[in-house]
Amino acid sequence: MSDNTIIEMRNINKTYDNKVIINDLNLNINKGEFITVIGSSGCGKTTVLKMINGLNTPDRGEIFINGENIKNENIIELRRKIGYSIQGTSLFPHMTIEKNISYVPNLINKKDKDEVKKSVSKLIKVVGLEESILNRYPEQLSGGQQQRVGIARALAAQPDILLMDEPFGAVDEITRKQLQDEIVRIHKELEVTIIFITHDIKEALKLGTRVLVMDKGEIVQFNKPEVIKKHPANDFVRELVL
Amino acid sequence: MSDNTIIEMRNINKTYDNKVIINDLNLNINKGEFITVIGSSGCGKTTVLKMINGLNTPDRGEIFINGENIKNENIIELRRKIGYSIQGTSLFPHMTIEKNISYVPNLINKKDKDEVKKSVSKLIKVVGLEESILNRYPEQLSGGQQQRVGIARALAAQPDILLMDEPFGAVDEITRKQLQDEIVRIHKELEVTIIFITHDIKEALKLGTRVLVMDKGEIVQFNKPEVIKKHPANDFVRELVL
Amino acid sequence: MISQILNIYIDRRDFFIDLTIQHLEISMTAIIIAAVLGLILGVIISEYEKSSSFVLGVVNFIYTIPSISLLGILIPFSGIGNSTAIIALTIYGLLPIVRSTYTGIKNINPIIIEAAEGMGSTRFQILYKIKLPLAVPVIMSGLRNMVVMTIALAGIASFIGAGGLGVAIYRGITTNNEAMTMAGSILIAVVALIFDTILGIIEKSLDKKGNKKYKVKRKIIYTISSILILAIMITSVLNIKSEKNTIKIATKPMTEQYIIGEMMSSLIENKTDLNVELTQGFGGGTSNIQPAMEKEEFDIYPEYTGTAWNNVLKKKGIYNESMFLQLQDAYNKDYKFKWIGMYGFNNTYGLAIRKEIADKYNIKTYSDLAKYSNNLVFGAEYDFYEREDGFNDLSKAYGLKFKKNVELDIGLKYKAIKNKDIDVMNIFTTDGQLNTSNIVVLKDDKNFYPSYMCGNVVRKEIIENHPEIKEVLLELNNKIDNKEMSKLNYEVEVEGKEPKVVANEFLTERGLLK
Amino acid sequence: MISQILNIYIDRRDFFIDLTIQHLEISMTAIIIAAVLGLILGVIISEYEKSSSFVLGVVNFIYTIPSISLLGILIPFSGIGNSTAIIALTIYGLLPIVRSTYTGIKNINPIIIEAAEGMGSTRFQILYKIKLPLAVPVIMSGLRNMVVMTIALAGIASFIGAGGLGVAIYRGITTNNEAMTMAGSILIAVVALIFDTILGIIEKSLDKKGNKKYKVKRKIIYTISSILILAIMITSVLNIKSEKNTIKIATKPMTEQYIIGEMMSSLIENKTDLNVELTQGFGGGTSNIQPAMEKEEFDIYPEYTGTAWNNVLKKKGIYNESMFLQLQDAYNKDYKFKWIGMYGFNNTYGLAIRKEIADKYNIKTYSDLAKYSNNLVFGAEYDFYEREDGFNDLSKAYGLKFKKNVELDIGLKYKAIKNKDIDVMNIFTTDGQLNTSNIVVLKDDKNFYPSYMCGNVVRKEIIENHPEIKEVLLELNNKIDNKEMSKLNYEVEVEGKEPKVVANEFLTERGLLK
Ligand SMILES: Nc1ncnc2c1ncn2[C@@H]1O[C@H](COP(=O)(O)OP(=O)(O)OP(=O)(O)O)[C@@H](O)[C@H]1O
Ligand SMILES: Nc1ncnc2c1ncn2[C@@H]1O[C@H](COP(=O)(O)OP(=O)(O)OP(=O)(O)O)[C@@H](O)[C@H]1O
Ligand SMILES: [Mg+2]
Ligand SMILES: [Mg+2]
Repeated sequence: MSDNTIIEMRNINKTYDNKVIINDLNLNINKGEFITVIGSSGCGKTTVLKMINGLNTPDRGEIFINGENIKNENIIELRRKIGYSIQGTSLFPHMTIEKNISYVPNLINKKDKDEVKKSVSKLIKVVGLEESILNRYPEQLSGGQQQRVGIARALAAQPDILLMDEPFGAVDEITRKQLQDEIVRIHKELEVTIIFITHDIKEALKLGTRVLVMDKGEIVQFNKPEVIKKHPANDFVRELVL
Repeated sequence: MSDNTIIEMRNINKTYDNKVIINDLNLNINKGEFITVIGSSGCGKTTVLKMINGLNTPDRGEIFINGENIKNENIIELRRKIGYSIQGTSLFPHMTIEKNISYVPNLINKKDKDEVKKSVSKLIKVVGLEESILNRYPEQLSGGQQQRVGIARALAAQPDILLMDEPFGAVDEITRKQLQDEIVRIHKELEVTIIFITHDIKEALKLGTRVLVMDKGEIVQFNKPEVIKKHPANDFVRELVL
Repeated sequence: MISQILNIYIDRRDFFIDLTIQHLEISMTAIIIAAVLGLILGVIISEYEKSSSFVLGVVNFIYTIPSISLLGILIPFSGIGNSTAIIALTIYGLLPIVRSTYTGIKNINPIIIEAAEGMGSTRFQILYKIKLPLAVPVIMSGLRNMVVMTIALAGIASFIGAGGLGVAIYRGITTNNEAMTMAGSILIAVVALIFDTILGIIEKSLDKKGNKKYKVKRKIIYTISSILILAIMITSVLNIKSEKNTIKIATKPMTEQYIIGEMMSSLIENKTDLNVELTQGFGGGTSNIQPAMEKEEFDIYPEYTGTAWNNVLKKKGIYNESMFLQLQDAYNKDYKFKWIGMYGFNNTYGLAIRKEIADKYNIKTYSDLAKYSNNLVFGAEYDFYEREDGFNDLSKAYGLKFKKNVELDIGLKYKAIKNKDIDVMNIFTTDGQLNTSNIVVLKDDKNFYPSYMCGNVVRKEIIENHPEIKEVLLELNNKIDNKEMSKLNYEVEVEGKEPKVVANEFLTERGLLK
Repeated sequence: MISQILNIYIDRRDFFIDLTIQHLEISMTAIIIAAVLGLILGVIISEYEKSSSFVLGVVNFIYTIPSISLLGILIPFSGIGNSTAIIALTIYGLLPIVRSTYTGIKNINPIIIEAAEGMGSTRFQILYKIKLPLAVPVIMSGLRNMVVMTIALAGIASFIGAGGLGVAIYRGITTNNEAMTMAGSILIAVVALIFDTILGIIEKSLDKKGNKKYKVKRKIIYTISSILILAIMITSVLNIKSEKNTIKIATKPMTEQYIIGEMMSSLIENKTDLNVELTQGFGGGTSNIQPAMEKEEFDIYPEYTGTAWNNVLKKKGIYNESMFLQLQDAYNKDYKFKWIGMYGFNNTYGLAIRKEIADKYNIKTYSDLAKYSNNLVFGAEYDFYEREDGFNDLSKAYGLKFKKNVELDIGLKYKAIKNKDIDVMNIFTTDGQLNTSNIVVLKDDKNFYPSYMCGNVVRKEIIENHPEIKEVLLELNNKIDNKEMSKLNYEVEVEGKEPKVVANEFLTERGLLK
């Protein structure tokens, strides 16, 4: 483990109903990396992601963030530094879009309401939506619009770590390209560490500084996109990059 | 309107909060077609789709199915012949996966329980899931698994028309390819008419007998995939097919 | 205190077991009906939103009716006893269950309902496959509240003779027996908690995540509760059966009726194989007993001819005994009731005068009285002066004009006449106090007051099934005149004897009982 | 009926307005407290799941306590009047609100809560930003039930002198005035429906989809309800303020105390600038008034020295007036109360004998009586024979041995002695009926019975703040002896005069009032 490591997972195991979901998983992620995660549906990607912000706890194994075991950390403080864009969409149904996006800043009790407002306006544009929807409620948005609000909400925390679970799954290709560009820009500008689950291998290879390929609860390959492309670890990866 | 027309939409208009969403839309779909719909997020695809099974009613305009205005039809009977796979997932949270899939057959009161059971077993395999999950509840599945259960539920009705709203958005590429093959097979075997919303232009071009490109509540182009590829109607379509 | 309560439980075990069973019967029945009805209403107003404010308003409104008033309103319709108690409890139980059903259904994620709609479910299918199951937690919360409330409230059943643990509580309160009150309250609380716990387990087992452990528990609970409900139903049915050979006698809340009731009861039980269920002092008198007779809840009760004429048959005019055949005919025709056994006394309104004065002026009748009335002081309660057929009409009829008219509390009249504060007063002709007082009852020589001869009203069916009853009732025919009745009343009211004792002494004395 | 009710409203407008305001005050306060407390409890048990069955069990349990018992339990702690009524209503109100809060929170889609957790919300933030807003529909459903229930139940406030519309209902029931009962019930229903409607509108305006139309309505409703709540609070505060110059007098439920209370009240209001709030016939007598005095809920009440000695100071032994200084000292020390103004009568137990016999044998004292007792019939109520210091001790002390001992109802004793059914009986020395009866009260020559001289117990603070009161109270010092008191009692009890009238006639006669 180098000094640069921001997230480390050691010997993680997780079982549901006697079925092993995650089997002895080990993972090291460095500060400022952009990790894309790809793998078959139901292989355990979301499970691993949720472990990082403590929404899910492994049956066995340890997780360290910035070298501290998260068991011993103030999980609330930790989570506020971790942006989380949830698979599917779980916007807060009783809040307007504006309230949804400013949820974390309001949690931290930023006194400067104007600033929060300004940053919300900025974020809504970052995800390609119009300011006019800020006063609407989630159910009044289309699926893709909701998903993008979820991304904006995750970004609003100005987090050190950004967990994104299939964030662009419900948007069209054109918007997707814009969003990809935005996320790359954000990654560079803010030097945030990103873990990004996607089913689009092109997206994974394009965005990731390293790509994590999972299958059946295990890491099949974890390497730079070029390496993945050139030297797929096994048939599963080979079929993926085809 | 030819005899072969199964769905016809005439001069459809829809407005939300004084904002025009769908603007004078006209559409003819023939029996047995596989229409793929593609368009920017929030352009009105889901809105149009829901109009076909009456979940959404246009402010102006008429919709005909098999030549009958749906206003005058028994909407319940009609819907039972229309399979509907919903954007995102809205499985019934209080029912097991098995109950979810057999929901429509049970509605129609198929007495032969064994037959329903058999078809559920078949369907769960069609969407690439194991029979062992049949006794689980939706919240115990991964996002992609839930989505596939939703597809199985839509297929279980053995419908004449299948409305699919981004059905493969949350599954990995490999599973997606399998699902695409399955849906093509089903389309051919059962001669069902399919309307299929997707954000993946490759998917749209691959699956569709005709591709409907929408933008800002209007139909930009509606034609065979080859035509779309070769003669994009405008810059929006051109950028899409790039 | 605790040991006192425990002692009460031990000493009066059967009493409390009976009360608890009654309490369970009443509250469970009300709970089941209110739950079903409330669920239906709740569903209706969630489906037909427009009706919701009306229905909820009505349910709210009836909830605010004080229990005593509600019981009063119900008795004319549903008689006394269990059914009225159950109806009242059901009515009060509606509010929580209707609103929670409504809220539970309205609170469901509309996306899920839309999905079910899109799949071609009928309205009814959406309701019972989607809405109701998803509303279960909220409905159960209302149901559990309702169960506790109903069990607590079922104490009011005791007000109308339907039994239940309220009997212990209110008996404790009125006799200042705190331990008794506590004993009753604690049992109610225990019953409520047991039912709430059972519902809690049922609720958990209904939970979708229901794992196997609960499925077993659920089976156990269902079995237990089915057995319980069955048991309650069987007991109720048995109760009805056991009544086959029981004659149900009611009396009005008047001393003389208590005594007569005991007489009848003793005679029937001694001279026939029948059992008697005697409901003494039934609240509301004729206006509540008559409907109960029609409902066959009672078989026999002592009535007065004048009351029967005016209040039951609703005839106008003043009744006198020459009209008795007419009265009997009407009873036969309208109600299939017979008049069997006239006791011989006439409990009507009357005037009494101090013996001294009567002797002095030789006053025997109302007309005699009129001659001297301007020298005399008249006393009566407030009501008498106010009533339509009261003082004014009487005065006119006989030309009475007293020196002074005093308004007196009804309880103080006899005292006042003894004190010579008044000379003449209104009375009832069988008043117990007439027996000893130095006063004379005058004759209503113009028949101003109706005749109120006392006799038994009997359901014909009873006589047909048990002809021996007729004989027994006739044994008392003309056996008690006004003097005798007044004497018997005195024994109870002034000497403080039990009506039963007075009745049996009388019967033995007359050789009717050995 | 309807026109009767309308007439009652018109005739007794002020009465009903007062009752309605009282009703609102009590029920609104209880509703607010129960809502806040219930919400807190509901939140706690939803957060600390383990506590839920215990808390819900307790809430269920207290709900099942019958209201009369609950009030009885509360009076020793919170005295009488509003606070006890409010506490009782609050306790009953908890059940619906606790459970609906709990259910509402538990019923929230866990995915949404997980999202909020993942965002780093603290437990409290999740609670008030996510859980509570999303639980609003279910909580409101419980709240609305609770509001209707509390307003309906607030009728019980009338049991303990806290007023409210229950006064009309129960007055109607006890005096058989159906229109009055209905008038009260209808007002309660109307109040309940109004509040439910207001809550309904508030609920709609809280709905997230709240569009502009509702936002306006919401503002209106908030304003109205804030004004209402404020108004109620201000009235309460004013009530308290206006009490600053009000002397609160309590009396026990005895005729003579009613009369004395009216006397004091008349004198104080006539001779000082102070107002008097007179609470007549306070239930429970000393045992409830004494604690209320300690709580400064009352300032003055008439007490008897013997009662004070044994029941308030809890001293053993028999009190006689040589111990009056000791009594005063103890009051001064233990309670900061003073005894001011001894009326002069001694309402103690006594024996009375028919004058005829007294004259015949020249019986004046209990000892005289003992000599002839074996020729005489003694009458007393059941209690007297049973009580420890009753018949047995008395007989021993004086060597009494009657020919016969008769058990009599307390209400019939005087009648019996007049009828010569008995010769001697126990009495209270100020009984109104002593006044006219042909009987003589004997002298307790061995001081068997304690002395019960009547005087005013006054809170010292009141005398310090209003020295003029002392003078007024002393004006009645030694003005009423046993005979006089007995006569005044007679006027009320037998002649049916109002205590106020009797009191004022007495004061005028004595020149104390003009
Ligand atoms: N209830 C509503 N109130 C107001 N606007 C709405 C409502 N429902 C949908 N809209 C708007 O209507 C437009 C069309 O929505 P629709 O769901 O049809 O989009 P879509 O094409 O399916 O988008 P996506 O690809 O993101 O699912 C969107 O801009 C959305 O914001
Ligand atoms: N509560 C649960 N009980 C039982 N099994 C569960 C539960 N939650 C998740 N699983 C199983 O764990 C596995 C991993 O789920 P996870 O959500 O991590 O998958 P994923 O990789 O994110 O899949 P997807 O790409 O479809 O989102 C799945 O097979 C799922 O069925
Ligand atoms: Mg996932
Ligand atoms: Mg859509």
